[in-house]
Amino acid sequence: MMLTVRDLAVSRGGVPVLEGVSFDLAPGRALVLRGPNGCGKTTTLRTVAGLQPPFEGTIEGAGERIAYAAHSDGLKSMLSVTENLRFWAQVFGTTDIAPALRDFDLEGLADRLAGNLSAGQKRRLGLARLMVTGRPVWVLDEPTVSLDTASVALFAAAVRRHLAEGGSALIATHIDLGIPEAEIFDMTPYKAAPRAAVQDEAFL
Amino acid sequence: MMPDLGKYAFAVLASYGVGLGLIVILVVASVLRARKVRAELEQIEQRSKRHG
Amino acid sequence: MSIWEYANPVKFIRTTDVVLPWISVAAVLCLATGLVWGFFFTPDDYRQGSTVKIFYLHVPAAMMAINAWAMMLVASLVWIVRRHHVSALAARAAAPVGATFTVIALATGALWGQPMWGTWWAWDPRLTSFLVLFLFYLGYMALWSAIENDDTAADLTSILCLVGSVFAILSRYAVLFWNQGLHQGASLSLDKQENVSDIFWYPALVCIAGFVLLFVALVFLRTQTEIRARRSRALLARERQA
Amino acid sequence: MIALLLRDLRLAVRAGGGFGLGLAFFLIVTVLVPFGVGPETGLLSRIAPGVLWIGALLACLLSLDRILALDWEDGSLDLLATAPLPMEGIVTVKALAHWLTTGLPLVLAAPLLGVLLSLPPGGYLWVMVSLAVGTPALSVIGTFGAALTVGLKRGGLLLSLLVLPLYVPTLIFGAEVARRGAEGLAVETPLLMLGGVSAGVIALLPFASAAVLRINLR
Repeated sequence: MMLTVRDLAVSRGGVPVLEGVSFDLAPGRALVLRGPNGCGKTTTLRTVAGLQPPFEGTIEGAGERIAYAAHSDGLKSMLSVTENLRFWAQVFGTTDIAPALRDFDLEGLADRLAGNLSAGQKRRLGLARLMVTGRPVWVLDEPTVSLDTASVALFAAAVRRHLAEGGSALIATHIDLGIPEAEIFDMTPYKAAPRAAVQDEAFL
Repeated sequence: MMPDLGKYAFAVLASYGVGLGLIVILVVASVLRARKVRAELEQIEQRSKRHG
Repeated sequence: MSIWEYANPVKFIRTTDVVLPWISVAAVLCLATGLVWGFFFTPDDYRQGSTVKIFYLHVPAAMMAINAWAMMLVASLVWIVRRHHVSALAARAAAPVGATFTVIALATGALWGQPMWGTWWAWDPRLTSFLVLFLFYLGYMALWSAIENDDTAADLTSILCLVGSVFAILSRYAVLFWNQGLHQGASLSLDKQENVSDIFWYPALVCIAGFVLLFVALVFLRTQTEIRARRSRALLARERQA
Repeated sequence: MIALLLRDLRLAVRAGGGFGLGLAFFLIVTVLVPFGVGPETGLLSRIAPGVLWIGALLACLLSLDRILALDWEDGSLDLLATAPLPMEGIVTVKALAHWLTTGLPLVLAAPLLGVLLSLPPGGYLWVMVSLAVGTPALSVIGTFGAALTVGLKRGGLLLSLLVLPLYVPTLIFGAEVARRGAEGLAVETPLLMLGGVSAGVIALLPFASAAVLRINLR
C-alpha cells in the first residue's frame, strides 16, 4: 500500500506554509524532504503523522501505518533503556525488542537509565523505538541530530533493512544519510504564497 | 426629598453606592477600552493603506 | 436573510453601531427610572423596613449574573457547532459583565444580610452558589487571557463553559443539600416574588429591564472591541508576513 | 493501555514525587490545622472530617500539573497520540494512574491522620469510604484541568483556578458523608449523591478532556 499525498497544503498557527505538495511513497522506497529552515518540513511530517489536520489536499495510506519520530524522543529518564522500549512495544502491540536493541547498538546499555545516556545514545534509543512499533511507514524528523558518524551509519543500515522488508520512510534531514535508494524531494518550490492565518481571515 | 431610611440607612446607601459604583466602573472601563482599541485599529488601517 | 449574517464581523459592527446608542439610552432611562422610583417613591416593607430598596439592584443583578452565563453557554455552543468568530468573541465579551453583576449581587446580598441576618456573610445556599458562580467566571476569564492563539482559546474556553455549566448546576444542588437545615425561611429571603406586593414589583420590573438593556449594550460594545482587537492583530500579522 | 498505566505507576514510584509529596502535604496540612484553630479536642473532633477532606483535596491538587505536563515536555504525548490508543483511553489511564498514586494513598492515610484530629470512632469508616468514592472524581476532574492547561507556561496556578470550582460538588457531598458518619447520622443520601457525581464525572469527563487535549496538540 502506497502513501499518497495529493495537493497537500499545511499550516502553522493557521498560516499556510506549503501548498500543492504531491508525492507517492511506495513500499521499499524512501523519500528525503529537503528545504531551508522554517520551510515547513516539520509541519508536513506532523500533518502526515496525523497530529494536525491538513489545510488542503488529501493524504492516503497514513493513519495507523505511521511510526513517527519527532525532535523529542519521548523517553522517560527514570526508566531503563529496556523499559522504555518495552513500553512502546506494548503500546503498539508487539513483543520483541531484541532486534531494535541490536540494530542500534544498545545492548550494552540495556539496563542503564535513559536519563544517564548521552544525547547521541538517547537519540539512538528514540530511533530504536521505530522498530518496535511494527508499523511500515517511518516518518522521521531530523533523525540524525546529535548522532556521530558511526551512529548515522547504524541508522542508515536500519532504514535500509526496513526498506528491504517492504517498509518505507519519509525523512526530513539536511545531511547525506548514505541511503542510496532514497529520492530527494525539495520543498522550496512549494512555499505558499503569503496570506493571512485562517483564524484571521474573517477579520480582514 | 431624601426618604427616611431609618436604622437601615447604611445598608441601603452602601448597596446603592457599591452597585452603581461597580456599574459605572464597568461601563467606563468598557468605553475606554473600546476607544483605545478603535484608535489603534484606525492607526493600523491607515498605515496599511499607505503601504499597500 | 438569516440570523447568521450577523455572525459576519463587519455586519455585526455596522448593525450594532446603529442600535447601540438607542439601547444605551434606553438602558440609562430604565435604570434611572426604576432606581429613582424604587429609592424615593416606594414605602418601606413592614418587615424588612427600608432594606427592601436593595431589592431593586440585587434582584436584577442576580438574574443577569445567571443569564450572562447562559448567554455565554449558548454563544460557546454556536462557536463549537458553527464556528462563527463573533459568537466566541461575544462569549468572551460577556464574561466580565457577568462577573461584575455577580459581585453586585453578592455585595448587595451581604449588605442586606447584615441587618436582616445579623451577619455580613451567611453561608446561605443562594449566596454560596453565587460565590461559586463568581469563581467560574474568574476561571473562564483567566483561561481566555492565558492562551495566545485566538481560535485555540475560543475552543478551550467553549468546552470549559460547557463543562462549567454542568458543574455549576451540580454545585447549586450540592449547596442546597449542604445547607438545607440552616436556611432562613422564605419570608425573609430577598428575592421571593410571592412576598412582594405590586408596589415594590413594578419599579423592580423597570430595573430588570434596565439591567437587561445594560447587559445587551455592554456586550455589543465589548464584542465590537474584541472584533476590532482581533482585526488589529490580524492586520499586524499580515504586515509582519509581507 | 495497561502498559501506559504500569509505566506511569513505575515512574511515580521511582521519581518519588507522586506517592511521597502528596502524602507529606496531606500530613502537614492536617498537622497545621490544630496550630491554627487551637488544641481543644471537642472542636478538632467536630471539624476533623472536613479538614481531612480539604487536606486530601489540596494534596490531590498539588500533583495535577504532573499528570500531562511531563509527557508533553518530553514529547511522549505526541507519540502517544500517534499510537493505536484512543485519546479518551489515554486521559482515563492518566487519571487512574494519578488516583492510584495520589488518591488511594490519601484514602489509606486518612484514618491515621484522623487520630491526630481526634476523629470520633464512628467516623473512620465513613471518612475512608467517602474519600474512596470521591477521590477518583477529583483525579478525573484534575485531568480535565491538566488537559486544558497542558501547553501553557506557568499553567499551574491557572490549573488550580480552573479546577477548584469544579471540585465544589465532590467536596460538599464527600465532606457531608464524612461528617454525618462521624456524628452517627444516616449517610445514605449524600453517599448516593457522591457516588452519582463520581460515576457521572468518570463516565463523561474523559470525552471533554480528550477533546481539549486534541485541540492543544494541534
